[in-house]
Amino acid sequence: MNYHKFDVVIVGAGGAGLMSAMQLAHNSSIAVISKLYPTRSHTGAAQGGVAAALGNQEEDHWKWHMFDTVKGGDYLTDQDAAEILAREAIDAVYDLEHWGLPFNRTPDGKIDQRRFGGHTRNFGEGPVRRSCYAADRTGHMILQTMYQQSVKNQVNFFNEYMMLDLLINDGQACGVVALCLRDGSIHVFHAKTIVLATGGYGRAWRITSNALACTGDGMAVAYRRGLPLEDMEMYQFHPTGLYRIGILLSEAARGEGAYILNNEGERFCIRYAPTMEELAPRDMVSRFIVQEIAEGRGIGGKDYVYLSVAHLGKEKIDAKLPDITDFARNYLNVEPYYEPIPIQPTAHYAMGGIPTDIEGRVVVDEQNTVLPGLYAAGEVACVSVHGANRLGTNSLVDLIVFGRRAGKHIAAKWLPEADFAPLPANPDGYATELVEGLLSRANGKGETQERIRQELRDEMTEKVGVVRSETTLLAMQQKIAELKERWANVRLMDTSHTFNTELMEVIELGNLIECAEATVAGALARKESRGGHYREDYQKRDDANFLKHTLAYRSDTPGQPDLRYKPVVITEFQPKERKY
Amino acid sequence: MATQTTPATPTAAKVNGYGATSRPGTGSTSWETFSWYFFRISGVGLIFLALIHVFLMHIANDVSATSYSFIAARYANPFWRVYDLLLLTLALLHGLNGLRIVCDDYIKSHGARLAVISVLFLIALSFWLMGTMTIITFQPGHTLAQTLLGLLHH
Amino acid sequence: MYRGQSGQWSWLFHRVTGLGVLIFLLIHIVDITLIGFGPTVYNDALQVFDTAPFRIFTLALIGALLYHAFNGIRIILVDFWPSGYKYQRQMFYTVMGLTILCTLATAFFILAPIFGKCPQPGYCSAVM
Amino acid sequence: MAAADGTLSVQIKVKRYQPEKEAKPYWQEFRVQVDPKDRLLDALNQIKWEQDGTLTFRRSCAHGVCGSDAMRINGRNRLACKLLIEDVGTRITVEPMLGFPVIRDLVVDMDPFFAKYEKIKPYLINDEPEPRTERRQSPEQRERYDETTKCILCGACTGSCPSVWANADWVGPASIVNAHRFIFDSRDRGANERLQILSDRNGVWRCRTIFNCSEACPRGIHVTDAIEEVKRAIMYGSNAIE
Ligand SMILES: Cc1cc2nc3c(=O)[nH]c(=O)nc-3n(C[C@H](O)[C@H](O)[C@H](O)COP(=O)(O)OP(=O)(O)OC[C@H]3O[C@@H](n4cnc5c(N)ncnc54)[C@H](O)[C@@H]3O)c2cc1C
Ligand code: HEM
Ligand code: SF4
Ligand code: F3S
Ligand code: FES
Repeated sequence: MNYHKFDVVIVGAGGAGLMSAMQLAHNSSIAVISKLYPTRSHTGAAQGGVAAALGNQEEDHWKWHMFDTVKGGDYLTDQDAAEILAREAIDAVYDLEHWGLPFNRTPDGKIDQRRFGGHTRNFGEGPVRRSCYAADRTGHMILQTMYQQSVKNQVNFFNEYMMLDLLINDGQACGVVALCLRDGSIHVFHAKTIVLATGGYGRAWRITSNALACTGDGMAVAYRRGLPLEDMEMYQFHPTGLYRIGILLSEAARGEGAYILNNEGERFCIRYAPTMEELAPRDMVSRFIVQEIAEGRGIGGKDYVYLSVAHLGKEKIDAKLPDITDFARNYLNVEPYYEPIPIQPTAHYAMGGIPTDIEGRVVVDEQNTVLPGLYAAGEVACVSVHGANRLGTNSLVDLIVFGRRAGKHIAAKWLPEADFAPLPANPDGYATELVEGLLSRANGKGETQERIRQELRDEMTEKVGVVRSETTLLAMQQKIAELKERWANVRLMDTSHTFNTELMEVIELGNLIECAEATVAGALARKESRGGHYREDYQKRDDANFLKHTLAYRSDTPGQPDLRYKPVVITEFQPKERKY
Repeated sequence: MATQTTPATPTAAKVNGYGATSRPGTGSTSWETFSWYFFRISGVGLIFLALIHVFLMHIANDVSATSYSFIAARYANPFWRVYDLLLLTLALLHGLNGLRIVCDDYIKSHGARLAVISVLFLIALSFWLMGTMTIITFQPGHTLAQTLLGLLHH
Repeated sequence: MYRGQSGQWSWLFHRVTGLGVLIFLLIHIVDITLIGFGPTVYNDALQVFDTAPFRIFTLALIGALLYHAFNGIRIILVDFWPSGYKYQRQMFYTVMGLTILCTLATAFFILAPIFGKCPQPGYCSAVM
Repeated sequence: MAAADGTLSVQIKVKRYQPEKEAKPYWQEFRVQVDPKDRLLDALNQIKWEQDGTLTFRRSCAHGVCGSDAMRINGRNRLACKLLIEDVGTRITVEPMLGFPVIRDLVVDMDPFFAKYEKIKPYLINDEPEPRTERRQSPEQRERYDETTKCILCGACTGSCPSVWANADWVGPASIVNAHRFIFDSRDRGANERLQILSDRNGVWRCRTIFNCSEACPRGIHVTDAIEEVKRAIMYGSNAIE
C-alpha cells in the first residue's frame, strides 16, 4: 500500500475537477486523481457552448437565465442553486476568458453569443443569444484551458489512477483509495478534503453520447459508502444521436431549421407539437421519435428516423454545422448535403447524482446535513440545478460555477478550520479485496464481463429509456438484482498488474450497475411524468405528490435501495405547466 | 479586419494590435538558428556553383577532356580559382553541417556525439586546407612540391 | 517502416543524396589534389573517370545532386513562402520530374562515349 | 467476405507486448465478425470483450475528440475510433505508435510527451491587470490561431515524425502546435520566452518538413504549416506574428 497526504484531493480532471483545482492551486497542497489523462475527460466532447447572461449581443439578465433553468427543469430545480448558477456564470466565463479560452468574438472584440434551445428573453418571450462558444468545441477549449492553467500552477496530477473507494471516519471524509493502472498498485490518499468530480454514467445505456469512461464511478463509490444519490431517475435522452453509435448531433442543427422525418417522409413533430415543431425541448422530441418507432414508422421499420439538413443548402451547412456533417460523413458515410442522417435518441446526461448544497458540500439526508470534508461538482453532483431536465449549455455552466464555488469554499471556509481526520483501520481493505478478489478469479470458470455489460445496456435502453412504465421498471429491478449477483462472480481473462484495463472495465461495470439500481428504483417510485422521466402509465406531472427530490440509499436487498424524499427549494417561480 | 471604432476603454486598445512594449522583436541568435539559415543560404549559392560546375565539367566538356592541360588553361583565369574556392568552401561547410545534423539525430550519447562532431570538424578543416592549397597554388608545369619550394625561395 | 507519403520520401532522398554528394566531394578533393603531383600522375588518375563504371557512377552523382538541389528549393519554398506547405506534394512531384528529366538529358552526354559517340565536339578521347 | 447479415469477417493483426509474460513484443492475429460501419475501436473492443481480455489499449470518447486511442493502423498513426472498418479493409495491422515507450500492447507511455508539452509553457502568459470583463480580441485576431486550438494532444503527429524517432528529446510537432496556439494569440505576452526555447537544439529547427505529422493529425491541423509559422516568427520576430 502506498500512502499520500494532501490537504485536498480532487477526483476527476474534467471541467468540474480542474475548475476547483484552480481555486486551490496557489495556497494548499492539492492532488488531482484521474483515471484518464486530464485532457481525455469527457468535458472535451461538449460542443454547443456555455450559457451566461453577458448581454454582449442583446439585452440579457441573469434572472431570465435563472427562470429558463427552473422552467427547463420542469420545476424540480432548486431555485437558490439556479439563481447562483445564472448569476455567477458571468464571472466564471470571464475567468475562463482571462485564462486564455479562445471564445468566438463579436466584431468589437467581445465574447460572441448564440441561441440555444430553451434560453429565452424576458421570461419566455423569445429566444436570446446567451451561449458563449468557441467554434463547435467549447468543451474542448474549456478542458484545454483549465489543463493549461493547471500546468502553469504546477498542480500535482495522478494520471491513470482510478478511485475505488472513499474513506469516511469520525463523520468526516478523510481520503480515497485508488488503483494505479500502470502497475496495479493500491494507493491511499489521506486528505482533509475530497472533491468528487467524476462525471456521468451514460454507459449504462447501449446508445449513448457518453465516453466509454463515463461509468458513474464517483456516484457508485459514494453510494456504496452509504451516501444517497439524488434524482437518479432524471436522465436526459438527447433526440439526435447518430444511429447505432449514439454520437451526438448538436441541437444547433434543429436550431438552424433541420427536419426530423419518419419512414413516410413526414415531419411528425408537427403532429405532436404544432407550434414548436422540431424545436420542442429535448425530452419531448425524444419521446416523439420513440413513439413513431413504436408505431412502425421508423425508417425501414427499424429503430431510427431521419434528421435532414439537405434543404438548408450547402453553404449554410458548411458555415453552421460543420461538426454534424463531419460525424455523419465519417461514421455513417452519409452525405448530409443530399441525404438525410439516420438518428435515434441517445443517453446523454445525468441530472441526478450525489446531493450537494450550493457550496458544493455533499449532504447526506433530507435535512441537508453536510458531511464535512466531502464536496462534489459537475455531472456527478446534483445541486440540483437541472431539476428534471437540463437545458443545453447549462452543464458547462454547472461545472464552472459549482466547481469554482466548491474550490473557493474549501480555500476560504473549510481549510482554515479543518484538520485531518485519522484514517480508518485497514483503509485499503475494501479496495485491495476488490482487486485481488477479481484477479484471483481470473482463469477460473464462470462468466466474463461481456454478457453482463450487454444485458445491462440493452435492458436499460429498452426498459429505462425515454419511456418507462411500471412493468418495464419492475422487470429491470429484477434484472439488476440478477446482474449484481452475476457481477459478483465475474471472471477475468487478464491477471496482469500492468495496465489491466479489463480489471478497470469490470470495476466500472460494477459501478454502472449500482447507478442503474438507483435510477430504476427512483423511476419506479416516481409515479408521474416530469422532464426526462416519462411514465406511460402516469403521463401527467403530479406536483401534489412528486414536487420533491428522490434520495436513494443503498440497502442490503439488491435492486431495492431505500428511498427518501426532500423538498424542492422554491424561491421565486411557482410551478406552472411547461409550455414552449 | 473589421474597421475598429475608437477604443472606448484601455482594454479595447488591444483589439487592434499589441501594446507598444508588449512584444519586442525576437531575433534569435542561437547556433541552431544560424545553422538552419546557413543551409538555405549556402544551398542557394550551391545551386549555381555546383550545377554550373557540373554542367561545364561533364556536359559542355566530357570528362575525358579534363586533363592537366585543360585545368591549366582553366586556371589561367583567376575567376575560376575564386569560383572553385567558393564552391569548395560552401559545399564542405554545407555538407558537413548536414552530416553533423544527421549525427545529432542518430547518436544518442552526449559524449560520442561530441567526439564524432569534433572529428567532423577536423575532417572539414583538413579537406578544406587540402583543396584550398591546390586551388591557390596550382601552377602549370610545377608540382605542388616545386611550387612550395619556389614560394620558400622568394 | 512507417507508411509516410511524399514528405517522408522526399526527406529520406534528400538526406541520402546529401550524404552521397558529400562523400563524392571528399573523394573529389583528394583527386584534384593529385594535380599537384604533375601531369602524369593526374592524367593517369583521371583516366578512371573515363571508364564505363565511373561514368555511371558520375551520372548517379549528378542525379543525386540534381534531386538534392531541386528538393532544396522545394524545402526553401516551404520555409519562406507562407502557402508553400499547401503545394509540397505537387512540388515533390515536380522535383522528381525535373530530376528524372535532367538526369536523362545528362545521361545522354555522359554515357554516349561508352558507345563511341561523342556529343561534345572536339574533346572526346579516342580510346575508351 | 460479407456474411448474409451484412457483417464482415475481418482479420486483425496486433503487435502485442505483455511484459509480465514475455520480454519481447510478438504478433497475434484475431478474427472478428463486424459491421462494415463499425469503428476499428469497436472491433478491438469486441476482441477484448469476447476473445481476449488481455488485449490492452486506451480509449474513451469513441468519436475522435479525446485523443486516447492514437495507434499505428496499417502503418500510419490514426485514431482507432475515427476509422471505419469499411475504410480500412478486412486485413488490418495494429501497432503501438513509434517514438513512445510501450507499456503494454497498444498502450504507450504518454508522460514524456506531456513533459515536452509543458516545456513550451502551454498557457496564456499575460501579467497585465485583468479587466473586469473580457480582454478584447477581434474575430480576425481570434482566427489567427484558431486552427492550433483544435489539438487534442493525441500524439499522432509526434509519433509519426522521423525526427522524433531519431531523437526522443526533441519537443516534437505537438508541442510546437501548442506553442503556436499561444504565440499567435493577441492576448499573450509570452511569445519571446517560447521562441527562445524553440530556437535551441531541441527546438523547431529539428523539424525537417517531413509532413508525416500533417498527414497523421486526426483533427486536420496543418501541423507543418504551424511549425513553419513558428520558424518564421523566430526569423522575422514580431512582424511575422502580427
Ligand atoms: C457529446 C456531448 C456534448 C455535450 N455538449 C454540451 C454542451 O454543449 N454544453 C453543455 O453545457 N454541456 C454539454 N454536455 C454535457 C457536459 O459536457 C458534461 O456534463 C460535463 O462535461 C461533465 O463534466 P465533469 O467535469 O463533471 O466530468 P467529466 O468531464 O466527464 O470528467 C470526469 C473526470 O473524472 C475522472 N474519473 C472518472 N471516474 C474516475 C475514477 N473512478 N477515478 C479517478 N478518476 C475518475 C475522469 O478521468 C475525468 O477526468 C455534453 C455532453 C456530451 C456527452
Ligand atoms: C546544389 C544545391 C544545394 C541545395 C539547394 C541544398 C539545399 C539543402 C537544404 C535546404 C538543406 C537543409 C535540409 C533541411 O533543413 O531539412 C540541405 C541539407 C543537406 N545538404 Fe544540401 N544543398 C545543396 C547542395 C549540397 C551539396 C553539394 C552537399 C554535399 C556536399 C549537400 C549536402 C547536404 C547534407 C548532408 C544535408 C543534410 C541532410 C539532412 O539533414 O537530412 N547539399 N541541403
Ligand atoms: S496536432 Fe493533431 S496529431 Fe498532433 S497531438 Fe494535436 S491533434 Fe494529435
Ligand atoms: S513529421 Fe516531423 S520533421 Fe517536421 S513536418 Fe512533421 S514535425
Ligand atoms: S477514443 Fe477518444 S479519440 Fe478515440
